[in-house]
Amino acid sequence: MSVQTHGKKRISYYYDSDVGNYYYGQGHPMKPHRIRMTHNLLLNYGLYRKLEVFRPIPATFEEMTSYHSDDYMMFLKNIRPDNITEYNKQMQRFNVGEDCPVFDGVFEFCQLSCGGSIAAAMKLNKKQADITVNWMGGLHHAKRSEASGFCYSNDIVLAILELLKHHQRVLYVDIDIHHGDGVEEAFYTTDRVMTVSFHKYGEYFPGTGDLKDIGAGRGKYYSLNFPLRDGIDDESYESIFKPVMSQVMQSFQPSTIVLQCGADSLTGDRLGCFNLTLKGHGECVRFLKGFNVPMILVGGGGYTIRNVSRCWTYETAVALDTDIANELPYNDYFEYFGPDFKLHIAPSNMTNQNTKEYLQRTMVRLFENLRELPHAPSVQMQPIPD
Amino acid sequence: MSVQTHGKKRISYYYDSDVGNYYYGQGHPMKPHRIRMTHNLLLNYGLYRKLEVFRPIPATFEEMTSYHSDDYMMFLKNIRPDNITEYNKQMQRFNVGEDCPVFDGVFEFCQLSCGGSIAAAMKLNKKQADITVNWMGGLHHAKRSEASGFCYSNDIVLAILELLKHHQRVLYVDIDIHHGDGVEEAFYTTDRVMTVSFHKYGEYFPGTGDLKDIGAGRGKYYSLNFPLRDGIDDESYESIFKPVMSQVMQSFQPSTIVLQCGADSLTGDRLGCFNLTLKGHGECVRFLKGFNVPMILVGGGGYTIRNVSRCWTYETAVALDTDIANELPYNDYFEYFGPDFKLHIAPSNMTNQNTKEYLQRTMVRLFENLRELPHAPSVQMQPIPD
Amino acid sequence: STQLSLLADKGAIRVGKKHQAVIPDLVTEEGDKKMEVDEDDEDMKENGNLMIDEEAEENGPAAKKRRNDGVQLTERETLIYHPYHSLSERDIDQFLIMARAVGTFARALDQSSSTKLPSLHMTAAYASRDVTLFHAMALLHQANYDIGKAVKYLVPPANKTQYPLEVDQATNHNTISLGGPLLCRDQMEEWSAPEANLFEEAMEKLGKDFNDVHADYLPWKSMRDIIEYYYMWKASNRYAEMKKKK
Amino acid sequence: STQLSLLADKGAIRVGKKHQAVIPDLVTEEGDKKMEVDEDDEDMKENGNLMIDEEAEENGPAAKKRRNDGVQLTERETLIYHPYHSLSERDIDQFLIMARAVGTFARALDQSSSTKLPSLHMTAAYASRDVTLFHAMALLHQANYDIGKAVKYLVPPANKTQYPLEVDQATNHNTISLGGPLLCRDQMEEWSAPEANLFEEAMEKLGKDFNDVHADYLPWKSMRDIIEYYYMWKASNRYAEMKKKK
Ligand SMILES: [Zn+2]
Ligand SMILES: [Zn+2]
Repeated sequence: MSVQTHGKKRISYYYDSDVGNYYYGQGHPMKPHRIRMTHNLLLNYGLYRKLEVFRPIPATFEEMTSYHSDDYMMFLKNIRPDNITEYNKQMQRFNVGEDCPVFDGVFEFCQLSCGGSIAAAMKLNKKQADITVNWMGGLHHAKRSEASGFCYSNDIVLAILELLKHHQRVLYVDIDIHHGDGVEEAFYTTDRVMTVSFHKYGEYFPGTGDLKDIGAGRGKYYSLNFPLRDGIDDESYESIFKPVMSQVMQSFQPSTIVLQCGADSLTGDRLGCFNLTLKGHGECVRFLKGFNVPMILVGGGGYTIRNVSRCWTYETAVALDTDIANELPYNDYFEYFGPDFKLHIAPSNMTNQNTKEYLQRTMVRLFENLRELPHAPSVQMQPIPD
Repeated sequence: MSVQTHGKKRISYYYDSDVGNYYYGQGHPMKPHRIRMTHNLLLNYGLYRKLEVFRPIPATFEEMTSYHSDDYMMFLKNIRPDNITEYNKQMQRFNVGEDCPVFDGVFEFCQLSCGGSIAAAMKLNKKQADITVNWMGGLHHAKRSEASGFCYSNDIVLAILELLKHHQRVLYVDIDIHHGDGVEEAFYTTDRVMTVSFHKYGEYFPGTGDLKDIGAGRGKYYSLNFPLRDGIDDESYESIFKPVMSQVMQSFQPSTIVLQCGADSLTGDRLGCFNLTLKGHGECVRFLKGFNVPMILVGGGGYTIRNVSRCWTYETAVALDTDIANELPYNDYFEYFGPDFKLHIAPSNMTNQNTKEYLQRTMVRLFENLRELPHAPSVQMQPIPD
Repeated sequence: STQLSLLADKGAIRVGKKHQAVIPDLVTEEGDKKMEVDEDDEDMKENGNLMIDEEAEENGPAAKKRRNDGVQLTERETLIYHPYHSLSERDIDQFLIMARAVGTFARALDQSSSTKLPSLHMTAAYASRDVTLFHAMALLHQANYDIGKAVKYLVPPANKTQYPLEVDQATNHNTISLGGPLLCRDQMEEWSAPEANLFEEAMEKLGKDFNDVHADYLPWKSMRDIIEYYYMWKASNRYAEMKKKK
Repeated sequence: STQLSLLADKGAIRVGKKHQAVIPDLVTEEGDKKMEVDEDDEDMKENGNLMIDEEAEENGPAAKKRRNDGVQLTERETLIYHPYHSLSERDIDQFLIMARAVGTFARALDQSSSTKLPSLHMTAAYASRDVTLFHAMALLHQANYDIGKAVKYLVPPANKTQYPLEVDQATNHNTISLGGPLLCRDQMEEWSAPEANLFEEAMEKLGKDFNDVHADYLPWKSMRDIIEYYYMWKASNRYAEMKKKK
């Protein structure tokens, strides 16, 4: 019998076995089932047994209103497919209907997603883990009083608020193909949270995330946006992600990181238009992990679900410093992974519309913004004066 | 978890899984398979798990010739079904042929039977058990240089010889329906072994065992025979067995007992004509066990094999002080025990030709013989003089 | 996160009380507090209300949830599994084989299973589904990573006195004790052949509108069961064959 | 012990060197020797040759066989099972269920088994036969009555590095390792349907003359296998049905 090496990082993983059975509706691309597929792959790859596995307590109404408005949450708690007609006005006001439909158990689903991210944050606060993982979370578009882009409640914002109780500076990084607008907006005016988002920009949801959006008030220069074009590949992505994030880490010096791992930036995504493989996507996890700063990994977008579960499985393995075979293990959903039944996916031959020059130029602009950050952060880790 | 109570007696049980596959031949009533049936019932009754279970080392040629003649054993070792013609004369001389046929592995079979009884004896010598059990043994008819009554080698004699190394006086008791002639003859002239046999007498195999046969030389009064008539039942048997054995125990004061549990004395036996049930037969085991003298139980005759295995199973339970259900447990040979599938058997309505008067009269005669025994046995358990 | 949205490329980051989160004050950690008690004395009073919350956690009923076999817990979570034990990979592999074996045997004993599953291979396949493995892992945890104890949980006595009922709560699995071998069944297995046929008929007629599938075809099933079944069915031979026919 | 004998009621107890056993001298026991060393000193010399034998046992290779998990052994025996452990009846019952379960699962994985045994019930029944239970008890002993260790023996790795091969010697069982779940098969199961048919044909023609059955019908089976099969067959449905037809 070999004793588990404690030299590796402690990874806490959050999952609720109910999550896979929430259903947004016929034809809707968002499928919580992909989280279950990930979970089953983790089991059958033998990664599960290397994790601390937790079932999170669902977030309470009070916890969710630490960011969201009471009336929005009350609405979300009460709305059901069978009472929609009574809530016509509110549905419009809270942007619930088309992208964000009312489905059975929508509030419970939010409670699981938020419960996982809050627990993941609290875990880091207690220094009980090095990396915490909640693939149920990452719903970065939700606003304080508004659903958006398949997101109803913003588990990331709630997690960051929890982190802020014990961390002076929290870094948020978003590699979803969409701009992390919900998180950016929530922390747009604070210098204690820096948000960095890499995303497709230009005639694309949600429309925000311009290079020029840099935060406001005390938060000026604490929002960083890297607008990208279609077809970015692993190499290009790495060529911008690593320099930018190195500089961010050096300038901002966060004591904790939240990484949104939206998998709609992968090649072949049903809604996305990037050309990343698991290796390029996962390299972001590996790179940030290298800074040895406590980190939360959350999910996010991702609409070709066989690839989403591949991606998050691989990234859990990255967090665990464990190599896994390219041959997928048998599991309940094995047939989804045909015809090749391999872990890794190949990039397509789509054109990368991000020229080296464009990427270089954008990076230079971002570095200029980063130079505006105070060398010594505005609030130091020092005894708070009376 | 309960710790096994060591208050109960330590029972060592000897078995070799090969024994069931020796086959005397078509139509022959002796079936070693009954020992396997017993073994499987012990397992499925959960008695097995209360025993110390041993596989004995097969007896060696040298061990077997500690009683048997070299030429007889050499013959037995060499004879095979396919070389019978070469051994015509010897077969007659050693009485091998009709009752005691030459079958495949006959010598090995003897080695197992004797190995078990020798090991059982040695176990008692070492004081490593209170009762030892070898249902493979009990072949009481075999003579020094002669097979007889389905018996080729006399495991009982070998066991007693082993016991005599450490015990001044050994008591042999035989409740087979047949006279225990082989054992009686082997120890007919010694006062260190008392043989007591209860058996059908009169126009019945082997013809010996008259009340008047009492031993010879120093062995005079050390052989005891209780001749019986057809149809003896539990009650009658108990009425003689207990008084006789009480007196024997008191007069002879053995430090160890060998009980031959031949099951052909049960009602319904293919060759027997008694009317005992398991309870009457097993009561002999229970009664002797009550003297708290180390004891070996061996098998013997028994030709209605479903009842033989019932009987020896029950008697193992008696040795273990364990009650077992009348409902037989499922096992590989369950169908043998139909239509009732019960442990206990009912006596038949045959006439008991043993009148109370006859039994009483015989008992009185035996008591008279017993009174001839020296009060202090001829050789005492005391330091041997220089 | 979709081009479906009418709001696409019209978004804007809005500034104002209604949009930004209220940033909480930094709480000095429990551990730090004891180290720096002199300096932080005033601070503690300032953040009094938060500190009280922390105290309550430490002393309240939640406190005992903090630790489970040496793994530290917050009050926001239930521990399902941890890797800090002395079992080898092979030990766990072997235990998972045992779990499958017990599942196979349980189906042989279970009346309702064995009429549905006459084939040995199919039974072993059902007993090897993920629900059985997840449940086994949860039992291993409940048994404190003692294989001997865990296998006994696989074959609990009828009254479940010797079975950690918490495990059913923790994983939400559908376990049936036969007073012997443990049986974990998922929806794929629970459904009868007629139910499966009804479902396929509904899918052809209604598509993946599970509210209607539920209402019109399978009202005795819950929505969740139907959805679980749907996703498993898509990975099954039945689905492959249905697609082939078209 | 039969009326078949021609010698019936003609026997006699014979007296003489050729008939009686040679009665051995009493050996003072090892233990006693130490207690009574002064008195027995002379005696020891007298019985010199026997004493030497005893000494040799104590110091020779047999000596280490004397003890096995606290149970004392003589050199005449191999210990297969003992009751001096801390397992409860229920523990053992549960372990035996595990053994049956593993046997059932092993048959599902084994190519040769599963073609022969398509039915789940039949497979579970075969996996519940006594050979499996005896083997399980022997494994429990080899595992020193540690259920956790014993269940791992039920699912040994392919190379059997973690499996007590002694157990196969001890019980003579026919065990096949598939590099996973352990498989114990008896003759009843080993025989193919054509072999079983041949056997029944032979029985009808030849009766229970197994030498001829062996020679004429099933020369590729050993005599012992045929006899084992015969006794098991007599307890089987096949036998009951054959009898019914007559
Ligand atoms: Zn997205
Ligand atoms: Zn007899």
